[in-house]
Amino acid sequence: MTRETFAQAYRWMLLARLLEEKLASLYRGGKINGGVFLGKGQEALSASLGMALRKGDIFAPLIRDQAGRLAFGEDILDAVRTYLGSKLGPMRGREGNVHRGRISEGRLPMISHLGAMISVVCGALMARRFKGETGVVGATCIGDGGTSTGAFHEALNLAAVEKLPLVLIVANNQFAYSTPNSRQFACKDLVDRAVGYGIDGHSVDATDLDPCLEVVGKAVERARSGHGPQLIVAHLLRLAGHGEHDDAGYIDETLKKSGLGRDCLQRAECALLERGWASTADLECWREEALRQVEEAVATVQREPAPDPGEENWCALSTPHLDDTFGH
Amino acid sequence: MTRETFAQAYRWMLLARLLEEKLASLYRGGKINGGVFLGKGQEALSASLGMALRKGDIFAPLIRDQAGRLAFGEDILDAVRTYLGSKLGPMRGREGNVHRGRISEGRLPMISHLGAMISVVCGALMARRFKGETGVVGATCIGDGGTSTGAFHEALNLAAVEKLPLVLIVANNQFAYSTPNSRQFACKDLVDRAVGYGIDGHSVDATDLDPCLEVVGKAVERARSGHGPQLIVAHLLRLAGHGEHDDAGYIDETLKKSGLGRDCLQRAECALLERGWASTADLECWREEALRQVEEAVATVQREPAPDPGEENWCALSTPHLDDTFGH
Amino acid sequence: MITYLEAIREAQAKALADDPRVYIYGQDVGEFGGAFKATKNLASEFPGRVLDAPISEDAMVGSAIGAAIEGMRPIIEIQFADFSTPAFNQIVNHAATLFWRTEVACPITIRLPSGGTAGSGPFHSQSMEGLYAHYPGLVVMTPATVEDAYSMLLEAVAIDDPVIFCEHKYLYYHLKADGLPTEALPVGKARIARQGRDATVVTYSAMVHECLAAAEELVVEGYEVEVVDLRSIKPLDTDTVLASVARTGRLLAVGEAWPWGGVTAEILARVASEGFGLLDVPPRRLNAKNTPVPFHPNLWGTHRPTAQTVARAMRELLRL
Amino acid sequence: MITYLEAIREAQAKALADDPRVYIYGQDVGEFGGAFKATKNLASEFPGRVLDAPISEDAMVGSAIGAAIEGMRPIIEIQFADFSTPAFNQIVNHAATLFWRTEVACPITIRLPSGGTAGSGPFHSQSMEGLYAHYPGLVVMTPATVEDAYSMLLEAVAIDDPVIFCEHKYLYYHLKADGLPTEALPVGKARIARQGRDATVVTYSAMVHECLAAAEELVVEGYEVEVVDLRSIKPLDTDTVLASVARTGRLLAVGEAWPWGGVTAEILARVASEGFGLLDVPPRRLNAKNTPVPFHPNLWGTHRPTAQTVARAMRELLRL
Ligand SMILES: Cc1ncc(C[n+]2csc(CCOP(=O)(O)OP(=O)(O)O)c2C)c(N)n1
Ligand SMILES: Cc1ncc(C[n+]2csc(CCOP(=O)(O)OP(=O)(O)O)c2C)c(N)n1
Ligand SMILES: [Mg+2]
Ligand SMILES: [Mg+2]
Repeated sequence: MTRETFAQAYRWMLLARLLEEKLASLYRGGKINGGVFLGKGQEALSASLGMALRKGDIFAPLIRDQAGRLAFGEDILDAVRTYLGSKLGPMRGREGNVHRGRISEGRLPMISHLGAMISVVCGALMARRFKGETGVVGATCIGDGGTSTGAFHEALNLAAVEKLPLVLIVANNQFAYSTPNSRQFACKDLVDRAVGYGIDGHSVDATDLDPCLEVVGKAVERARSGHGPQLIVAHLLRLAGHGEHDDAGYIDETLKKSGLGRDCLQRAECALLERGWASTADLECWREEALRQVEEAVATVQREPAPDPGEENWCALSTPHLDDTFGH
Repeated sequence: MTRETFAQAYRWMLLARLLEEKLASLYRGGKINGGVFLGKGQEALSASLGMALRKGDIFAPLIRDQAGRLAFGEDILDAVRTYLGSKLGPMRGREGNVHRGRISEGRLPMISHLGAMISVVCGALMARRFKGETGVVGATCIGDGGTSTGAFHEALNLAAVEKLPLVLIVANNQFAYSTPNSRQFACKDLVDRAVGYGIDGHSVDATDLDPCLEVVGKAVERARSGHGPQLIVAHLLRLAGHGEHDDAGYIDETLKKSGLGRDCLQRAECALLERGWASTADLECWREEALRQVEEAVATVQREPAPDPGEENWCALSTPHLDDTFGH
Repeated sequence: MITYLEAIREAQAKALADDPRVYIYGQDVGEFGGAFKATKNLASEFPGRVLDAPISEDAMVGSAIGAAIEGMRPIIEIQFADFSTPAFNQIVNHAATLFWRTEVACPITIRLPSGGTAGSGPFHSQSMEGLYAHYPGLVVMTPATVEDAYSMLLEAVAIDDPVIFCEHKYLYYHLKADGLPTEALPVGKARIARQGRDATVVTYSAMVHECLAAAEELVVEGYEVEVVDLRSIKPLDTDTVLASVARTGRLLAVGEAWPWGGVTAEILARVASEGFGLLDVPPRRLNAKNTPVPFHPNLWGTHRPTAQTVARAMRELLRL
Repeated sequence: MITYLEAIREAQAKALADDPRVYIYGQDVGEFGGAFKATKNLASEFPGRVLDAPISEDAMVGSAIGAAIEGMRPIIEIQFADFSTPAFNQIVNHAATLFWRTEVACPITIRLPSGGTAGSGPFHSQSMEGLYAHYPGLVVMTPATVEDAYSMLLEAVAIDDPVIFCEHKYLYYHLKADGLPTEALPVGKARIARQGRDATVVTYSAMVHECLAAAEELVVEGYEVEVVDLRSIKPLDTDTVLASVARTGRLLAVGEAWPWGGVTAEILARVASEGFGLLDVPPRRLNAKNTPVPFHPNLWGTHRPTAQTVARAMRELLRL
């Protein structure tokens, strides 16, 4: 682990955390339509993935991947604009919150249906293979709950059959909304699924940035070098509600106080100081820099126009002359 | 293994084989509408399951389960009537071939969509639990191809979470229609999936009746005694086409000549003779008895009326007054 | 005062209390009480009968079919109607065909929190009733009032056939009534939500309220518009629709779903073929726009029909 | 002579030959050539571009979307239209919304072997075109002739949007033509399959042939019935339908799908609202019966509209 990598990861984590705290406060202030979904506690995992990917790779983030999105190149403005519904955002007000991406930059925008992005990443990787491209990786994330979908199974099996360079991270944050692991699956550890697909499986303590960087980095490398799909199961706790409307009262205090409940950001901060990789002044400065970015982005977006229904092109086809416009 | 059990299983296998041979010949003679799907080579496995189940259990057979159906109490007439489209059959001409059952007797009629029956059996078992019934088992079968469906995954996981007394047999007959295992999954053995669901897994050589009776019997017993879902993966070869329209030209000769290609019925016959559990005269007599049953059933059904569209009740609801009959 | 959402909760509480065969299965419906709190406290009031499901809509509905076969009366909560797509196969090919194939009924109720609300976007806003109504073997309910939410859900559980219960999320908190009804129209009967002589508007679910508001708007212009609330779209009460059109001579069908096909097409087709002579002017319809449901409230408010656009359509119809 | 099925094979061969971005993915489509042989020899003619898929319709369509995003033009063969239900979510929520959400087109073609044949039963006979047409963002083709099977499939692959290609299994072997067409009507244009002055029958896919046969039957009775073949049901060529009704004053819409909603409802709704004055008598429709599709040929032949029942409906319409 180099200082550079660790510090860089920390800074993405920090930026994600501060951005999300700001979004949460805007939500509480009634400035955001729809839900707000935080990746609090999942930043180390997500940032590690974003950093392990390269330009030209494919990434389909899920709801708790703000850190990974940033590390893989998402402009903070994309996030703020999508949440605030700016017409200038990548989704132009048509979609909100976490349902954003820029396909041209390799970030696929999720649909809400859990599990659905995995096979799409598989297909993108098949396309790269058809085109003769090698050394590319496609990554996507899902929660413990999402592993129960048929879509998860079909896609992972397809990836295994095609031996695609897919990295699938399962963030087992102990809950799917309010539903605990005990009502979601019955195996000891979700990583036990890997053998059933004939693919590599990796476990990681995602409250700790070191193993995240290492395990995720290694898995991405293995996928890139032709070892087929990589399943990473990360253990952690969601340190927020399912969304900001949810107080997560169903999460037990003992669980919060357990090893799973440790905050990866705080731990990384301590590590930076302990290892002498950063001083408190550095930390303070990074925080201010991140805060400034967040505040600037929000200030910018708040002055931007909302989408105008009168200007909206009410057409779902890219071939307008094939649109069935009867009665419009 | 007792003589009685083995011989009884053999006789169900034999009856199934002869019945299906007759159906195939009727098909070739143009007497059957739609497809004919044989369980040739899978009789040992299927009969073992049918015999391990008790009255009061639930069984959702799939396409290659003629032997198990008979062993679990299906009247041979049900099969012939459904194939020939008799109005007097359990499906009254509305459904054909393998899409039959009698729910009141615990045999659920399959829909065609692979994987769909598993969760239905789960629900039936949940109902038994709600009603306080214990000691019941629910069983269903699927092929190697069917394991790739999302439905398979969702249902098996649900069964595991609810710790239901489900027995799921995967008959890996090496092909899904023309598609070989290599294009269907990438794990070494489908039984490797069990650990990922946190359930018991069993392997069995299904060309051999002895281990079938033993492994299936044990799994059913374990399910019955509260050990949760049991996954049995059986290894064998389909000794027929996908359906009788298919010459299975894609099955390699070497595979046919391998251990997987052995005919379980012949092997059981040899074992009966070797062990002195039956004489050639016994075998001849059983065969004639089975043939007689088949011929009688076919002769009976051939005299039965086809469904009359004029008498048909064109209503899909059990509550006729709620039927939307506009324009009828 | 009781809300539409509370009425749904009360109906489930009553169904659980009255009939031991009833149980509820869905994501987060247990202790948590459901994403919308439609099962609040039911898990503790009815221990063991309100169960959290894994995120497996296909298996949830499949299991309900199996339980129904064994005599239970499951209520399945799909967290949003949009998430019924993974369960589509079990609903349309299994539940809907079971009785026809086997003579064994399939008394399951599938609750679909349906329709748009501001900021929900394309995957938490859909109106799928027309898709389910296309299939033989399903009953499709679309209650527009607190009273109907309550009494129709009770009926849904009582009916021996699979019922797709489309409850509208927009009405959950907005809509209030003084209390729960003790009697109700039978399923299959539409309701005249507002009497009028000049035109008939046929609609259902949340759009009933947009249409009523539009009708009020037109009063000052001298028009009395009759509003028919279908209540269930399958069976669809063609007689009540035709009788209303017979009185008014004019028809507008309004729905929140997409314009191709669906409820409004079915209404116009029925009236055109069976009530052609009753129509003084061409019938019309008003649907959502032909795109996914947009996230931003500005766009959403234009995508769906509203009192304003309904009133405009009514005016056009009345001036023909 | 070339059959409808061979035309589909030829179109795929041409698409593969002309465009390196095209590939085919589906169960048994490789060496085996597909359950219906629609991809016969293509795997060996185009090595590595015709791939067997696992029994995973959801993932098959999902993967096609991903490949399309990356510039490929996948053709997905679903073994029977009925088995598109597990892929329903990826089709209607992902493929259909992609362009609208992202401005990136989704050029995938999903081939659905559709419709009934004798002895196929409820799960190998369905006509799902109306369901897909309900969703914004999809093009739905329903070719009725050998020529259209060929040219429309080529167009489907060329179009930048997702196309649901409903090819009718009943026509696979029955229908033959002298050769492949070199030109064709553009997608979105209906075809007058038979000219007539007395009534208009609007239909599509296999029902075109039942309607043509019925029209012939009526000639001896002195009637000339015009038959409009929609070719694609979305977009639906309302202009051609209205122009025909303008000439005949009478409308019958015929479809093989179920009676609630679907294509025939949409046709009647459009003509009633936009062509009301053109109609001399109430428009009518004829659909399959409101039950699952039965297995037995006797029942199946009564469940679907046939030349005979179409002729009866025409007579009723003509005598009004
Ligand atoms: C198919 C489907 N069903 C239901 C939902 C509703 N839903 C959204 S998030 C969520 C919980 C997800 O839990 P998990 O996968 O563990 O991810 P986490 O929120 O914990 O990160 C549910 C049920 C959905 N999005 N998709
Ligand atoms: C969801 C779904 N997709 C496709 C089919 C079409 N189909 C019927 S049988 C079959 C092959 C099944 O193979 P397998 O599961 O191995 O069973 P086997 O026939 O070998 O016993 C296919 C693809 C189907 N029935 N259901
Ligand atoms: Mg989780
Ligand atoms: Mg097989």
